[in-house]
Amino acid sequence: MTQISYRDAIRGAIRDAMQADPRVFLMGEDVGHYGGCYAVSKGLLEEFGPDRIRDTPLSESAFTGAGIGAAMGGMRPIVEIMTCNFSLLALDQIMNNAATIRHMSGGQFNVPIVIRMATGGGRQLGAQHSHSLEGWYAHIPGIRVLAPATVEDAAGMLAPALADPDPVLIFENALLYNEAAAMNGSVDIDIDHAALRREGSDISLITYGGSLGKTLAAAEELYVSGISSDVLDLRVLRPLDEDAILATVAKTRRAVIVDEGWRTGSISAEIMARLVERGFWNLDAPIARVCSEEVPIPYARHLEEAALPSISAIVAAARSVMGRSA
Amino acid sequence: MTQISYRDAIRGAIRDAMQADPRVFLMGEDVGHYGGCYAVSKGLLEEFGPDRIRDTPLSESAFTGAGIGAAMGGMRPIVEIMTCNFSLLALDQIMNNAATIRHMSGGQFNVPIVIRMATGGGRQLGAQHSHSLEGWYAHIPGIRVLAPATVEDAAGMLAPALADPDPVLIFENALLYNEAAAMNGSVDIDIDHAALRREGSDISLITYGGSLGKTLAAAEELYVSGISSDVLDLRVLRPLDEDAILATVAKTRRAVIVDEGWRTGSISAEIMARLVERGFWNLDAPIARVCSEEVPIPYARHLEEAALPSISAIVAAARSVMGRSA
Amino acid sequence: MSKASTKVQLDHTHCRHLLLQMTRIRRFEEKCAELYTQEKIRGFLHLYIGEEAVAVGVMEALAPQDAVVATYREHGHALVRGVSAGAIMAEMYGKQEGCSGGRGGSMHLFDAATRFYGGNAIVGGGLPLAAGLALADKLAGRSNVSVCFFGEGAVAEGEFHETLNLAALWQLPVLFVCENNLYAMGTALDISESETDISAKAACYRMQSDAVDGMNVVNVEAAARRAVAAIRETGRPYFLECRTYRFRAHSMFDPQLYRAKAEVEEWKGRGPITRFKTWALEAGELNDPDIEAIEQEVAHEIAEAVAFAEAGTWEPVGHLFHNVGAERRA
Amino acid sequence: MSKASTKVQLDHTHCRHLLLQMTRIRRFEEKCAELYTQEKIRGFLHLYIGEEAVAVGVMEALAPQDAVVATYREHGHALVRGVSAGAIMAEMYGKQEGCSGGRGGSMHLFDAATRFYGGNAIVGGGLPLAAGLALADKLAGRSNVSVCFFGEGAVAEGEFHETLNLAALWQLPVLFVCENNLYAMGTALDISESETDISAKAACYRMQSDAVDGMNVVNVEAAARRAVAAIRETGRPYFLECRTYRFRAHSMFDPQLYRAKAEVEEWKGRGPITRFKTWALEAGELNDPDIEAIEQEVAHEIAEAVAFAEAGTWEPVGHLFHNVGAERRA
Ligand SMILES: Cc1ncc(C[n+]2csc(CCOP(=O)(O)OP(=O)(O)O)c2C)c(N)n1
Ligand SMILES: Cc1ncc(C[n+]2csc(CCOP(=O)(O)OP(=O)(O)O)c2C)c(N)n1
Ligand SMILES: [Mg+2]
Ligand SMILES: [Mg+2]
Repeated sequence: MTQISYRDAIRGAIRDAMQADPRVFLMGEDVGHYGGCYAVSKGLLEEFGPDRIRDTPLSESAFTGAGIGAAMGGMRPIVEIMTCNFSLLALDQIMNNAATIRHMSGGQFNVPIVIRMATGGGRQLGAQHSHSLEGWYAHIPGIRVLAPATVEDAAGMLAPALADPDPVLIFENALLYNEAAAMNGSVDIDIDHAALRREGSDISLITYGGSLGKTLAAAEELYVSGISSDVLDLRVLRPLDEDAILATVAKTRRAVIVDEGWRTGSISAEIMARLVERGFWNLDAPIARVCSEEVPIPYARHLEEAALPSISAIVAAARSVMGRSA
Repeated sequence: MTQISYRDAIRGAIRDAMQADPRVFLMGEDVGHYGGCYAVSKGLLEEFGPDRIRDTPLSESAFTGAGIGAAMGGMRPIVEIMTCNFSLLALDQIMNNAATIRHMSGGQFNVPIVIRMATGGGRQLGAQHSHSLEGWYAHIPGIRVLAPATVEDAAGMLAPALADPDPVLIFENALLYNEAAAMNGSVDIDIDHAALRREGSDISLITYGGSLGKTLAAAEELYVSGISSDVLDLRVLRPLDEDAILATVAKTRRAVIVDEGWRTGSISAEIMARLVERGFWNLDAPIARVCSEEVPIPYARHLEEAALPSISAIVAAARSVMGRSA
Repeated sequence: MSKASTKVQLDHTHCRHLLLQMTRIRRFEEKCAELYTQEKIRGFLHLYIGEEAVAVGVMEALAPQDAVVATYREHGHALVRGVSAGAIMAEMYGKQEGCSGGRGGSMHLFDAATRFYGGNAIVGGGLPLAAGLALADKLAGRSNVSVCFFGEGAVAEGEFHETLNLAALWQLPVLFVCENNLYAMGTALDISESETDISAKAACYRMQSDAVDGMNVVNVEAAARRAVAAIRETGRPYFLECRTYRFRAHSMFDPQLYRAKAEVEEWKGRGPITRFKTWALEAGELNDPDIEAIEQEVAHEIAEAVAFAEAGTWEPVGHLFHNVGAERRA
Repeated sequence: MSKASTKVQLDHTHCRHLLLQMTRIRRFEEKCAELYTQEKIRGFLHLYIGEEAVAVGVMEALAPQDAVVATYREHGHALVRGVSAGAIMAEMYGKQEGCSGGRGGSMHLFDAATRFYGGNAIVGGGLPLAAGLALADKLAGRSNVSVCFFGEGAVAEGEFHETLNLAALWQLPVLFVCENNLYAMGTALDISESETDISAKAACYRMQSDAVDGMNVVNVEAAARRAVAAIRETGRPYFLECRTYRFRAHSMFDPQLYRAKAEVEEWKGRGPITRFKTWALEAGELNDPDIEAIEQEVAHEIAEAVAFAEAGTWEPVGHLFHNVGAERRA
């Protein structure tokens, strides 16, 4: 058991995949000479050369589309879009090509591409660099959306994503890159199921990605005040592990969803909808959610903090759902 | 009272706006010489000339961005993106510029742009030409999203949208262009409130845009079988008229949401979430929703029909919420 | 590939073949238009009539293992690439025997057997795919060429620029074929481009280019052969502008307010089929009975295609969720 | 505007002014770097050190009513455009007295009074805005120019292509200033462009262009004056490539693995401030006391700016929903 960072876990996973399969290559802005804007791919250019660690021009649409084409041509590309903020420039390729080609071709062609991108706020980067779009992407049929929240998932999700014959988007919350954890040499990770990160009986806290840490901290705080929480890490935002969501709430009968996306139309709304559709009679109280406030994320630290989900907001929401005073 | 089409209503609104305000101009692909791909702007080039009815190259991002710039520069541009399917190419400009500039500039600059686009399926145009993205766009803070479902709204929403100092997106369901209705000469339309299109007492059917017709038809069918429905037309998808949503359900205590977006992460999920958050104790049954199935929209007619919300699916959902057999 | 193969051999066999191919497209699409009015075919239908020489000429230069990416105006490309007329027609009927299983329709013809990667209905959206297919070939050490067809309207799109740069920068074996038919829907070239010499744009990316009379199938074939030979030799991309014209409306909904009838008539006079036929007859490479035989052969093929489509079956509605993902169903 | 004004008048006053402006940027940013390590400034901080001659030279050519669009590396542009150092510094502190009320930060400086339209952090995202501002001026019959600054990295983006075409096609009065500092983060120009002669790209759109030594403030000013005069005369866009170099890391997080120290040192030798100062001293337009006075003036300005920022106040958290929309609050 050694202590490794989320960043190193991803790098290791990329290296393993590239060593195991000559069809795998990595491309994106500054993945090579710069070493990756979050240093994820540092050293890989030296190890694998510029054909397989491919620096791209600033052309999000073309290199994402080229990844889709290369995937159809038999390769297993890992396309890195520096951050989800820039992925809007590639969205046409993702929604209109990657997600549809299997279908439009009547199943003749498939697109085994993995698209990785950093996501999330909290670093005072302002309105154009702080989006959390993973839940929004989960709207699109034909793709799988992953949100590794732990070092283990960061290490282990890439291999099954590459093995998936269809497009997989992996959203890495940028605040997690420095997180470290003890890890076993090998990991065997599935990309179908949510994971219960903490067990409790009074309330279900449902979250994913960058909000898991805050949610676990809130759960601990709640525990001290006598409220015991299930913490469900969704892990896979599309397709949602509806059974796991229903199961935890069937047990606790109460839920708070925590999600860094803007509130309206967030994935947390979807989870509430699923709970209402199939778990309504299990609910003892309204479900609450803690999301980002509906503002472009401000630069000033105190305003940014006020805009993003916080431990105290999660605690307050949970207490309110439990009928306790704030 | 003359009978006019949805298409003509929009054309009339554009003409009125252009006559009333020299700052207003229309730009987009084929709005001029072709007369608009849905013939909305037919004749306007002849009337207003190529400076104000501006054919653009196929450059969705640049001309949308130019519209944003022109709006900041004091004009009142109406940008037509042919269909929402192509708006993905302009999404960076919409989300990262139009929606954020007021905020990022601390309120110094605002973006009084109107972006119109056609939306929806049902014409056997296949997976790349049948998106319904209006609900998805409603996720973005800093913009207003309108969905005129009636000829009157088509005629009347443009003026207040142009008067709005902030970006307004108008989604016109392409199947509505040929719809006609009797209309008064003048219309005074607000872009803040939902509208109750039918009154009933047993259940609330909540919908918007292209699904209003189907929902009203379903309401009629339900009525015959003894179920009386409120039909709420949202009209404005962002910001949602939450009071109207809560009010109808407070009355009927049951709801079905009808929405042409894909189910997961649809605006219908958001409405369910709002109802749960603030109207939970008013609910006598789980809320149901009728959305598009989670597939890229197929070409074949019978499959496309199966993928989109239908009158019978609405009726069935409502009956099920009412506890009646199908 | 030997130098010789970049020359067009205009013997009887080849002339017959070229005329046959162009005629197949023409008659097939005339039939499509008819079937559209009968509502057998639905959705958008973009006819290639007038532009046949481009697809026919270019496809002649390709080997079976090469890849093709086309637009929503791609019936002709699919046909001459080798997708059967029946499978294409059935696709437009929405039948499960269609080349895309009825899921795609006119704008999304696909065929794995001939490496026909669609049928893309987003203007410019196919270009990056072609670059990616070429990248895959390059990385895998295969010497295939990927051909990408697109209209001159696509040249204004950002993806055109990004892809041309990428292909030139990475030395990808892509043949970019711009079908310059002077209009993007109703937008004339000079309303959409500040530089209307399309082939000149390739130089901006240091890409080799050529412009050719797209109404002359022999010229197109020759230019395409030179291009493909250059790509196979250098591994670098190549840009080919084919100057052509669409005789019909953009789609079945277009009242064509943006161009004069006389202009259309003038171009029809230069029609690729008439012109080639006239030449081949005069040159003695073909004679009237040949022409007659071609028409009969084509009529037969099309009749069979329609019959095949008519006899095709509807995919069960219960299959709706098929082909969204490999295993999962949403 | 008269021909005369396109010439640079290199008298004492002007030399002092140019040196002052460049020094203001340099010292201001050195201070920023320091404050960043003290965590007074947060987020991303992109320094312009080494590139000062570009912003200074170009701004000289502008009139107050012209519009400016810049990137995330825009402290210098804002400063020389006339946004006060205090307002910029306060912005980077996140204070409500900042030029964007603390909402924007380093990458999003805005100022209505000087028509400074940001501070855009999406590479290429500002170009369409500049075209739109110019379109507004044109439609309203105003003879303003809109200047858009961007790095050479932006040239690969589709928006660059779309906007250049649009500006040339519609004859929009935009001055496109490409700050070619040879790197986009860690990506060297020849890894991102198949054609590395950036100014040559303008010709692809039939746009007039020029390339200039961006380390020489006089050359930049002269070129910018010519460009702006041409734009005002013709109403058409103009492309100006300024060849420059950034002496510091891309942002505060960049270990600069992608370039050799020697290369950086070599460019520093050609630094715009040293070079201009040396020349002006030799030419006798400035003397040592002038230089000293400039440094003092600048030091004073910056000290005041820091004091202003320090004294600035935090916007109440209750205002979070301000400036999302005019009236509505979400
Ligand atoms: C991105 C995008 N914008 C708009 C459209 C609508 N549209 C379909 S075809 C077309 C014209 C394209 O013209 P061109 O590229 O010249 O091809 P042609 O139809 O002439 O073959 C337009 C505007 C589209 N399909 N995709
Ligand atoms: C669309 C987009 N992609 C990626 C980034 C991340 N990024 C920020 S600056 C930069 C390099 C830009 O280089 P250049 O345009 O040359 O400007 P410079 O920083 O050299 O001034 C990159 C890749 C971004 N901000 N926007
Ligand atoms: Mg065309
Ligand atoms: Mg640069």
